[in-house]
Amino acid sequence: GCSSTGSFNEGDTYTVATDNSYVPFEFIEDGELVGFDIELVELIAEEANFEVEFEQMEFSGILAGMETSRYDLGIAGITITEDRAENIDFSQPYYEAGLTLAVLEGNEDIESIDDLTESTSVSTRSSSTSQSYLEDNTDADIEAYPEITEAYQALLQGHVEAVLYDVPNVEFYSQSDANGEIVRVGERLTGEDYGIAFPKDSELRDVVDEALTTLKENGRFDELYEKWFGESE
Amino acid sequence: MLESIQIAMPYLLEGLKYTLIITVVGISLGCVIGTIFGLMRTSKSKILYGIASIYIELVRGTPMLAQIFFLHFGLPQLLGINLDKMLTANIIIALNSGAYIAEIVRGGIESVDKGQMEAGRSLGFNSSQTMRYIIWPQALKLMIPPFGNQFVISLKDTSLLSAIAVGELMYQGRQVASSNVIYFDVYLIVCVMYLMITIPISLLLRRVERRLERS
Amino acid sequence: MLESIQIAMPYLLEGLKYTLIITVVGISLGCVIGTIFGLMRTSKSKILYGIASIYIELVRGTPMLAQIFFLHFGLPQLLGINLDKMLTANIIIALNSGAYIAEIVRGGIESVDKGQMEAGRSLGFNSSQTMRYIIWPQALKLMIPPFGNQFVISLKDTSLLSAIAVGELMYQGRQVASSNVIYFDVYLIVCVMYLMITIPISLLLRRVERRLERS
Amino acid sequence: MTKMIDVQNLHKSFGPNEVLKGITTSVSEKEVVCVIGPSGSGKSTFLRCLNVLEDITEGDVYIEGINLTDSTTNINELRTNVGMVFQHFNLFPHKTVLENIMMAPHIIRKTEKKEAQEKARQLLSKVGLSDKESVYPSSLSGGQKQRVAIARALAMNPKIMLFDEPTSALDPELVGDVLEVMKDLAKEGMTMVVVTHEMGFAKEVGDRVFFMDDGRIVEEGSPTDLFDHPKHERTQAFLSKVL
Amino acid sequence: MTKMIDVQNLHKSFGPNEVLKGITTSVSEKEVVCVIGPSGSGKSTFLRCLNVLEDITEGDVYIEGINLTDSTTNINELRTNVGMVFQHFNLFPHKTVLENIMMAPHIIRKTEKKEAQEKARQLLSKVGLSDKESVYPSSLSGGQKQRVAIARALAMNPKIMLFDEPTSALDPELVGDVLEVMKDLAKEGMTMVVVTHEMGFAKEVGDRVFFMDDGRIVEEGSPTDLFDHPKHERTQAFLSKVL
Ligand SMILES: Nc1ncnc2c1ncn2[C@@H]1O[C@H](COP(=O)(O)OP(=O)(O)OP(=O)(O)O)[C@@H](O)[C@H]1O
Ligand SMILES: Nc1ncnc2c1ncn2[C@@H]1O[C@H](COP(=O)(O)OP(=O)(O)OP(=O)(O)O)[C@@H](O)[C@H]1O
Ligand SMILES: NC(=O)CC[C@H](N)C(=O)O
Ligand SMILES: [Mg+2]
Ligand SMILES: [Mg+2]
Repeated sequence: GCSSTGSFNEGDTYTVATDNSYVPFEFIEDGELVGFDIELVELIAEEANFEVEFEQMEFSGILAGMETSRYDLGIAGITITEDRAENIDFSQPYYEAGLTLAVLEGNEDIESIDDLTESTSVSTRSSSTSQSYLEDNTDADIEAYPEITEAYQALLQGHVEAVLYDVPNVEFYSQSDANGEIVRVGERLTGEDYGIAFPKDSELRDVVDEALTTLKENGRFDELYEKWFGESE
Repeated sequence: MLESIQIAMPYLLEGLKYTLIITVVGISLGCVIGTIFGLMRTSKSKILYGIASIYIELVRGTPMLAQIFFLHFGLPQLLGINLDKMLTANIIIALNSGAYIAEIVRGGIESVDKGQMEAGRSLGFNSSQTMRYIIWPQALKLMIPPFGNQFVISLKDTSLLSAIAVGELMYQGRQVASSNVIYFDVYLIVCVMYLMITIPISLLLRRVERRLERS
Repeated sequence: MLESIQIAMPYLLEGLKYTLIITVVGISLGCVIGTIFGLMRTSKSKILYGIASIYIELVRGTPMLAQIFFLHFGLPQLLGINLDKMLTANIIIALNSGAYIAEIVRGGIESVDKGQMEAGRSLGFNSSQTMRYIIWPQALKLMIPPFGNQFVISLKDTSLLSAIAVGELMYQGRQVASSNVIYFDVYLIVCVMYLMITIPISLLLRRVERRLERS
Repeated sequence: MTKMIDVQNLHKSFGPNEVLKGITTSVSEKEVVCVIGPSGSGKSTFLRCLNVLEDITEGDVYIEGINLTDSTTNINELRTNVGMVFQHFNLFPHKTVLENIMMAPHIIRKTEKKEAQEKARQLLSKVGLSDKESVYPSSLSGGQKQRVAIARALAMNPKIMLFDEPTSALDPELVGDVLEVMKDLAKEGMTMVVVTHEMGFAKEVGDRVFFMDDGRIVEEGSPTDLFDHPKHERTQAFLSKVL
Repeated sequence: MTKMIDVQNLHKSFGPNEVLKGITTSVSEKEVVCVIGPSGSGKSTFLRCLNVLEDITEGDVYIEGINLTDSTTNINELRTNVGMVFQHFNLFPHKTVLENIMMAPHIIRKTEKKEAQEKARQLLSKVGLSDKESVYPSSLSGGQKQRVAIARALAMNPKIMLFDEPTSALDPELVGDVLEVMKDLAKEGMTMVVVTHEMGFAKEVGDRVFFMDDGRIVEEGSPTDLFDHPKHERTQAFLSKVL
């Protein structure tokens, strides 16, 4: 059972809110939910001696689920931001990402974020840091889709001229599903540290944080990192 | 297309199962709610009538998607309780079908010829006996076509639950379509799967309606 | 709550504007479509009847959300053409309201007493004159209540367009709610805003209906 | 003669519209009263008040000495003593002919099913429809429906029968059978109040005729008196149009 | 005498159900024919075939020598020569009384509005309803409605008038006015076919009476012959019930 009070007991099962269309962190392959985040949480659970149960949902639902204490923890490449930290607790960072712009192969009009004008439409995902970035730093017309894959699809089909999203995801997606039809342009914008999310004042956070430290120290974290991303920098 | 079917079918069938479960459970509860509130809407008591009217207007006046988000994200924020997703799903379908079924019940009862009530009362039946033995059986028959229609509507309505990741047919379709980048094929298959349930129902209804008209 | 209103209102009002525009444009097109297909459904020609029936069954047998995804993601994938989002929005509302309005039109025409057609024909009106001068004006009157009802339904249906980021009321609500973490307040305000349009319409309809019943 | 029905200063309004404007009269046991009068004069309303199908606005109605307007009177009980036959039959379409007739005794009086059936069959044979017991009302002609409706009302052994234009929805050649059944009833001594346009029936069977106009009984008398020597000019005007 | 209506071996089926089983007869100019017979015998269907409101299954119907079943015949044109009055009036509820009457001449014959109005007013005064020209049908009594319906049919100057039980939906005291209007029409020399249960009218006004049963004209003759000395046993049986 999931304890809504945020207390921790060894051996209990905790519900993990996650995404399922965010390569390579959590996505579906051959019907299974797989990805770096998924394996990381499983490692942590093993280390800290608790069980996990995944629930897949829209990204905005994960954040809302944390804010309303609906789930025990959330992992979905969630960027740690000051705004979010007001309503959500985070573990220590476990991955450093950043945002990048992507356009269709052959588009020469947009080469950097500065080329986005009022008349450019850019798609991204609802409630993501990319959406806030676009709102705060550009005048572009933003289309925020519930799923990032739908945002890419909007680009592929010409509904929009660009997508703004997290670097690792753009790179993986453009190579895999988009067959190279989508390309990154411009430099990496802002740093993005991913953390595991918890409802405010959850006891689970310290437990997970501690396990994460252990995994980083004993090398199992690096092993996992290399499996998914190659040599760590 | 064949390949798409191969990839998508297992998920879609799983989704269909949930779609059907939620529809059937939701609409069964909706029948109970609808019967109660529908009877209240035919009641002479202004209070009962008023309560039923408020319920019906609130539900029918707001988009189901807004209700879903309100129930799933809004209420927990205020009350601190979280409803299970499947429970939310059933409540949403029950509340909505209930409001429409209430109007179907009211309509059915009001469509029974006034003379039936008078004939019953003049024989000495009291008003609840007249309702039970004379009005209700006839109203029930008139309610079959709109009820079938409501079943189709509720079935389609479950698709909105994909917004809160209830694993029904539409949700599975969205997931498969986007994770395999086969939008055309998958959404076509999804539509066909819905049609495979809705069309037979509506053909059946047409026949029932024609039979009712003749009698 | 006051603070929430302050934060959310500018966005929600912007959304409401789109909601109203899409509803009005969509349902206006829907009236044209509905009248044509509704007349086809009363036609003696099996072909016209058949075409209209297929359109109506397809639209009414599939969830609008599936249609939206099919039109927005599916068709472009196959055909390589892609529709402007607002155009998609209007097409979706027009196609759906059109199918329902077609049934309203058919129902309206069929509800006019058969004797009216006979009286017209026996005076020497040809069939299109009888339709135009005698049946249609009466049918139109009978169509007002279900049409008003359809307006409310279409208005609520626009909320589904939030799934493809059309900036109507529901979309704005979802954005504001999640970016400011005020789910309860925002979804409540969104519901109230819908109710502020739908309730007056349904009250008005109730009055029109009662007037029609009396006459 | 006992007064079966006694009406004292009966008023009935629908909202601001006064439809019965003070009716005082009585009907004795075994008497057959026919009520005639122009459309809208309140004939149906008068009849319906005798059975409390309409609430009484003012005045008193006594059935066998029991005051209908008394709040302690059990109206449902009382109605079982007063049978009513409507212009449009109002048979229960979801029940067979036999079920239509046995339903009230079975459910209200808790008569055993068998006994109720037997009684229903007797009544069906009385109205000449024994062969129709298991068909549904929709397959009967108008005249047959009305005879079943009469049998249904008789199943509760009422002491009074009220008829509201029982033949005016019937094709002319079907009227006779229904009137025949009603004449038999009258002969058996049933107390009857019949709203009707069938002057022939009124003359032959009626003990008394009421002429109603504008919510009042304008004139009453024996059929011969009233039809052949109407005193009131409104009666004369009406009869001149109808006869 | 010219034959206004000539019917040759008229058959009419609804699906497998043959309703008219071969009718051969004719109606002369200025003749008034009354059609009687039991319910379901095909009286309405016969009348409706004369106006092609029902497609004719077999046989021929000539109106003023023009064959209705001929595909070159302009049915709409022809219908303007044949007025029809229905049991349930079928007035146009969304038009005032005057508009009901002037509509057909104005739209079909393109008569000037003023002229059509004038004609309509004349007809209204003929049926005794001049004061009702600007009210809507819903506020008329049944008898008034039927008189407006007659005026409406007359507005096209038809040479033949068909009546389908014009008084059977009326309260008894309202029947007289309508029959009066019809008698006037007959006196003016209108060719009329009237399905009716009003035997008094048939006797007084009818030149000939048809008795229909089971889709055939079983017997025809002058009212006195047919009513007083019916030859056919089915006619006798019917009349014994109705008279
Ligand atoms: N439920 C009602 N509500 C309002 N007015 C009513 C109601 N029932 C009857 N009336 C009015 O009461 C008056 C008398 O009606 P009632 O039916 O008693 O007349 P009637 O003599 O039976 O006429 P008819 O011969 O047409 O049946 C009419 O003016 C009618 O409009
Ligand atoms: N449109 C129709 N479709 C099928 N059957 C019909 C139709 N119209 C009439 N009938 C049948 O044709 C037969 C004759 O009907 P019709 O209306 O001509 O009789 P009628 O003599 O006018 O009877 P009534 O006195 O009851 O008006 C009836 O059995 C009727 O059921
Ligand atoms: N799962 C995701 O789409 C991650 C989005 C992004 N890193 C954010 O936190 O906003
Ligand atoms: Mg009456
Ligand atoms: Mg007829």
